[in-house]
Amino acid sequence: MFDVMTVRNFLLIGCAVFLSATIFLCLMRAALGPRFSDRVIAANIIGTKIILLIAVLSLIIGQSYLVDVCLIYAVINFLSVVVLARSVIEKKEGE
Amino acid sequence: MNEELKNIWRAFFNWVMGNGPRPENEVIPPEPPPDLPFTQKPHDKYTRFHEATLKERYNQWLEIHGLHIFAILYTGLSVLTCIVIVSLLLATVAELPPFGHERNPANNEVIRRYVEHGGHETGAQNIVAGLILDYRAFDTFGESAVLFTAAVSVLMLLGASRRNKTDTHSLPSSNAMDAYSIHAPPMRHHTFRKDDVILRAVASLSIPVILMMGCVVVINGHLSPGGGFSGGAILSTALILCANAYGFERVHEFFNERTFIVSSSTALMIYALSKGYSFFTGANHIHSVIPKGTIGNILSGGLILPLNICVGLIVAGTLYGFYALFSEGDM
Amino acid sequence: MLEKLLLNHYEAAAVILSGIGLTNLLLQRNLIKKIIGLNIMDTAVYLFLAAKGYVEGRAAPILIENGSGGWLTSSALYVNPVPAGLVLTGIVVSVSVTAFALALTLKLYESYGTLNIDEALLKMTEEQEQLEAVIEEADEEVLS
Amino acid sequence: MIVIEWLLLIFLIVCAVAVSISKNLLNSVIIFMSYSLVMAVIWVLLRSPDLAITEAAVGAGVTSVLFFLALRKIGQLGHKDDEKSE
Amino acid sequence: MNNILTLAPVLFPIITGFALFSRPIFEDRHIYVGVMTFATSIITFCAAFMTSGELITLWRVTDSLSIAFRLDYPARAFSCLVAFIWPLVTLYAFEYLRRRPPVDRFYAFFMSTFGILIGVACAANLLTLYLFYELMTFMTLPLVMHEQKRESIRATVSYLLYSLTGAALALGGFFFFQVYGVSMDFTPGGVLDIAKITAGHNESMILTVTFLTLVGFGAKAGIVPLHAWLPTAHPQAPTPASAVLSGLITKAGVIAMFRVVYYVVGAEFLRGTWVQYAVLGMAALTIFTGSMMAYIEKHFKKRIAWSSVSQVSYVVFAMMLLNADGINGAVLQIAAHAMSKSCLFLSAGVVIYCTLRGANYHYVDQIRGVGKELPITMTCFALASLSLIGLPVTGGFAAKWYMASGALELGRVGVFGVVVLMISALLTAGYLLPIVTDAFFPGEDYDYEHVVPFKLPLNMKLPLLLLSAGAVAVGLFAGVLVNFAGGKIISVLL
Amino acid sequence: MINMFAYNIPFASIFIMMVAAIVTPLLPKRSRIPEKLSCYAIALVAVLSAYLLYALTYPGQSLSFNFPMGHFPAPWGNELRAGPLEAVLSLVFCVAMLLSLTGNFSSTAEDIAPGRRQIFCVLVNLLTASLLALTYTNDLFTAYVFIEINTIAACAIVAVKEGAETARAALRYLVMSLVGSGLVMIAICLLYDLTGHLLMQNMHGAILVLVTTKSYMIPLTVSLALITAGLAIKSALYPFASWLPDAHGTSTNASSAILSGLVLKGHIFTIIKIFYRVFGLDVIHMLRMDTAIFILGLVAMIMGSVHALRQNNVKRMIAWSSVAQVGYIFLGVGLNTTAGIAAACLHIIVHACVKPMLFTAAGGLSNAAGHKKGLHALMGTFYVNTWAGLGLIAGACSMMGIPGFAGFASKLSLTLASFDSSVVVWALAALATSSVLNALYYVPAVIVIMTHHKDAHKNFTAPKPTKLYKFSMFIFLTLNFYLGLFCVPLLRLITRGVNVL
Repeated sequence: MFDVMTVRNFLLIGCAVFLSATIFLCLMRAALGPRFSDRVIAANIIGTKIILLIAVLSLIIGQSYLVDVCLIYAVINFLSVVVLARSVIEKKEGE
Repeated sequence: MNEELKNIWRAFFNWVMGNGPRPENEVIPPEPPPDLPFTQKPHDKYTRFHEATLKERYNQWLEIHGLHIFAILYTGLSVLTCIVIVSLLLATVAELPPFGHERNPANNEVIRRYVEHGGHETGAQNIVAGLILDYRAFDTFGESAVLFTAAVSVLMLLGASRRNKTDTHSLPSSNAMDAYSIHAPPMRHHTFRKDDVILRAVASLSIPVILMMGCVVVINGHLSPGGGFSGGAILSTALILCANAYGFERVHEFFNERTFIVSSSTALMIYALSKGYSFFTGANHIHSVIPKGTIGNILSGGLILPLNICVGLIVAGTLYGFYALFSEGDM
Repeated sequence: MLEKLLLNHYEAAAVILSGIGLTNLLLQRNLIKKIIGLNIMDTAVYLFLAAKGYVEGRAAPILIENGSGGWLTSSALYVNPVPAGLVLTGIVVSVSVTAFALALTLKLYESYGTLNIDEALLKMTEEQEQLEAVIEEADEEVLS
Repeated sequence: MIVIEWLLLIFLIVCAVAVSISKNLLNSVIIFMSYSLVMAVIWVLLRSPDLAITEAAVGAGVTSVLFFLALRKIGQLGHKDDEKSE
Repeated sequence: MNNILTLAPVLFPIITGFALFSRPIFEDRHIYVGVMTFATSIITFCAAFMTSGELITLWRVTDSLSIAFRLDYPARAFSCLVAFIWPLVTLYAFEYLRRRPPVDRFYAFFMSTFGILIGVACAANLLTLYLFYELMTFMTLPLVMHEQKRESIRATVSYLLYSLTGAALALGGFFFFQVYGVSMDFTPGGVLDIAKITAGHNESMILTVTFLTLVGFGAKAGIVPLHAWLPTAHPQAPTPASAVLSGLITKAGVIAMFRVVYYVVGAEFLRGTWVQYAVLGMAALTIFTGSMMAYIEKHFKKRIAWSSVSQVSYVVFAMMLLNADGINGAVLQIAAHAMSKSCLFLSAGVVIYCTLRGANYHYVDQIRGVGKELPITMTCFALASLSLIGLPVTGGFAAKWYMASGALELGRVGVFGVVVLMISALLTAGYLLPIVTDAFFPGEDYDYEHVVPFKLPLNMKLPLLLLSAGAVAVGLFAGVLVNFAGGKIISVLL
Repeated sequence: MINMFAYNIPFASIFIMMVAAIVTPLLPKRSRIPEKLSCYAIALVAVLSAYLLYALTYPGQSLSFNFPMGHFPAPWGNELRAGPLEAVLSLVFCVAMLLSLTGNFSSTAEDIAPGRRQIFCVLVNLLTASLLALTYTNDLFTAYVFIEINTIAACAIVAVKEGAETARAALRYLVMSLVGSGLVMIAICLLYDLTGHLLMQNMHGAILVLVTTKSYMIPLTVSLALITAGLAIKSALYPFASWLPDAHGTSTNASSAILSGLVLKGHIFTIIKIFYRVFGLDVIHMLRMDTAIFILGLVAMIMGSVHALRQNNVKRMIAWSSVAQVGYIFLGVGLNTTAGIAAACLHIIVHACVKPMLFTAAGGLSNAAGHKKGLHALMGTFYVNTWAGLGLIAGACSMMGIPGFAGFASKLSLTLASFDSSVVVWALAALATSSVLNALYYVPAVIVIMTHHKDAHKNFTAPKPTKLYKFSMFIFLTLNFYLGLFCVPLLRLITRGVNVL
């Protein structure tokens, strides 16, 4: 009844559901967040959650190439946050 | 009412009389200056907005009377349009074949052929790569052309702006419009700080990795997910990161506008020629000399690998070009 | 109808999204938001298309080795690859269009100092009026 | 699995609506960025890894960067409301 | 040779007219224009008397549509009339336009209008007719707006609007006739495919279309619903242009209606239908309105223009009687009215031209005593007026005589028509004769001392004399014309 | 079978233009070489298309053929399809494009900064390539991709002239076009889902099956409506035409000529192909789309002219007149018969020849008036630039439908086509009204330019029109008369083309 695979699948799907549910909280912070840094960090966390979610999904679906997608994601998410942060910092310095 | 009736009668009479004799007591308006036919003299402010639609006049009216009513109405209209479109489309969707069902009309003999024979017909393990670069290569060629068009257009719009400021070439018809650049707040031209230690450290570590990853995605395009486009985008990411960490000058040492144009055009040219060869031989039933290779090897898939590399080059250049043009107005 | 919509939940969501995107594209007054609306609409359409290619229980269209050096090529194993191909093309198109539209927006802002196309029109019309008045005066001077 | 699908789809719709009604442009762009991020998961769920990679590189990366740069050029970054509490 | 001679009167003046735009070749405008106009007239007369009336196809647009000409008898008669009046008016224009540039443009369009008018007359099918009809509108626009004043441009635009509306109606008819006709070439008795029409029960539709076409072509002739441009546009044109506009170009509309009634639809098809009575009624209404408005009008040229509205409708009225006497009357009226109306306008032009007192005579009450200064002019004016009124022996009388007798054949409707004719004749007398009497007998308080008879140049005098003589001569030789009409035109048509 | 050379022409013509576009950025800047390259490439394609037309109509040859793009035949790979109609259209497009370029050579040089001229040439080449691809393609998704190329290139070609006005116009144009292509994309997705094909013929077969079994009727209707609406926005059918006068009125003359004369036509021809080849006329009639198109065409014919009447700027006036002319074409399409579509195609050709001429003429005239575009400023310019004046007059006559000019031929065929249907009265009434309205704004313009005014241009020494300008105008005028006088063989050819479409 409780063989390992079932439990594993159950756990993985639970994780995935939990991750996707908490994305909403981050979205709320991104939308409402009074400070600029709140929004950026919220966006960044959403990215991180997505990376996790894809990793979990790659286990569920059982296809290894999804890990590539995770890697690429990590890079790109980093980049966009860097660009955004730098732009804002420069603006502050300009003033 | 009475006045209106009178007007109608007068109009009728004028018609019958062919704009005949004027009533004695009518005040003849002063003759406008002669020899200026077809000049419509401005009567009031609004007749001058020739092409202004009702909506725009309405906007002006609102600008005079405050925008609050307008904002409410506008939101209402948006929501209404949205609801109408969505409900129409939802009604359509409800009629469509069910999701994920294998008997749907889309899963027909075309798909079967792609999957069952795609491997040995194109030599690509990734069927999507085989599909877009061999079966339906013309679409993909068009897609690269779209990217090329956009790159050229953005280069034209943003790239020329700085140089033209110094250019003495003045346009005869646009001088009146130049006045606006005075009203507009000045565009911001930033210079990047170059002493960001953290970013530099991270960049020096990650840029080689990113470059390598981009190359892998490009080169393995026919074996695993990815391909020229996504790989190219990753390569451009490396360039963008480099520009961010070390400044544009560093990137310009090896990648400037001329390099961009030459590399993109050459890559696109190679793409076009190789695809042209393939189209030509295919349509005329000539045997193509390009070997397909064994599925699963790096050197397989016939033209797909070189095409992916070309696309990767184009995309990397173009996307970095977009970045440079948007942030600096120059490459 | 509702259960059919629930069955086609991807398509339904895609349609709602594209409706929102289209509305944004048409009725937003801010150009940046218009362009975001365009992107939403495009991705929604791609979502629709990709959902149409999905088949329950099948794998992504990358050939799988059968263990003896060959490849599994049964069409019952893989999802429909055509929508993926089309969407790939579409994504490139939408990036290009976005970049172009943003460039034009910057141009507009440079000239008018606004992101609202109607305000730009208003400004232009006022300027045009002044211009025409000047031209007319000049003409009349020449004529008289 | 279907729960995840539903959650993600609802997230997309919420994002789209939030983008439309948000007053701050930077906010819209950030929300749009998370929209693209989530879209990539949906591509994975629909068994299109090619699309997921492309969307990751393009939607989350290049498009957002372009939007940020455009906002920076027109001086819309760092809205006054944001700076109040800092 | 036959071909060339048929085409020459149409093409020669158009080509020579537009050659005027090429500046350096021709030094003296007047000699060139004069020679070319007279040459055209001679060519026209030659063509009218020497060709055999074959169908000459200039261009085949589609299998069934072509640009073709044929000098049949109505065409010959009208071409001769045009060729007689046009050189005279041109002669007059040399003097009149001396102080009103730009003459080049005027002559260029004036000459091409000559050719196009003949083209309208000898068009052999509806397409050619429509083409030349439209071209005539555009060629006469520069004539109307010659002065380039605000008023004249407004008049031009109104002229354009009415003419084009008319032409559009006619074009609709053209398409219908093409579908429901056996061929497009004008054939006496009509070209309609009666079998096809009766099979589809389309009679009433064809009647409606015919009516609309007639109304459309009637715009040029100033028939009632589309008449309002005429009293505005004609007075605005310089006098030579208004002379031909009123005298001849309004007749082009009549010719077009004539072709539609007798050569496309066929008199048989129309006789006794509501279309006939409706057009008759419109014509009668126009006759009455025109006379009445002329009676009220105080502006000199406008009064004559209103008179044209009325007089041209006589022709339409006569033509729509659909019997032999009617056609005789129409032929006579066309000739008589062309001569006398040109003469009236030219005289009016002379009066305006001679600014001896330092003021233009624009209104009829300013004209008092002009007869003392311009005796010859006012004599010609009187003669032409008498012809218009319909005094026996003059052309107008003969025309009205035939018209009345034709109308009486129709029974009760005809009697009503005759009554309208009588009233209109009285009104005509009422608005023309006072001018003459005022001019010659200005009354007791007139300052006879300072009258200096104006020496009229020969090239203004000659046209006046010839035209007024012609107006009388039409009456004197009415028999010849009637014989011609009876022998050559009516026998074919009815 | 058709000979090898002609068989490869459809592909070759697209390929030549693409290669020309790709090579152009590599050429030296600030020289005339890119422009010459574009002109020669377009001329070459025009010659090839003419040969293709000759080969296709040569007796004993098959009238149309399919050209697989690659090693895989019809339902698996992309495909081009060429018949007489496609050949004629590509010939006309190339000729009109070439003449628009050569005719406006000098004004282009004045309007466009030297650094941008090269890019202008790239865009023109891409535009030509996309038009040719839209003409020849037999695949709906390929059509979509090339529609996008067309959109970007067309907007960029508006913005190529520096200035605030053009940026605004281009942006407006872009937004409307994007709405259009979004709708087209949704419709293509729906159709793909219903049929499982993207190739037009296969789609047609699948749709016929759906219609006979009465399944999926709502999605079918919606997709047809969406695709029509999307392409109608792009081809400026009246209620969606508000972008057109801005875009066509502000850009440089060559761009206006190309946009008005050709780009709209590419989209309209795509609609025609979708109606005829994908759905089939019976299905269109069953889904009531023909009536909708017909009514919109009627409205466009009237309203376009009404708007044009109110314009004071000559280029805007001509631009609004394009809206009316597009209405004529849609009227023909809405008749939903072979004759109607043939008439619409004839009008496409006529308009593609006349409208560039009008824009070129207007450009020449406003040049002669010292770059002023107001109608009253053009007074007497006929005498400064006679060729431009002649062009405007001939164009005006053509638009009014004077027999002997190009416009009459298409009006005649439209009317004759409408006699087969029950809507003849409406069609006739609209044609008549629209002709009168056309005349009401074209004739005053003609009068103004022919009005002599001695002093108006004393201070301005207008440049003489160049030889190239005169030559292009001469060809334009010849084409105009040719279409007016020899329309019958052309119409016959088009009808044959429509029959095998």
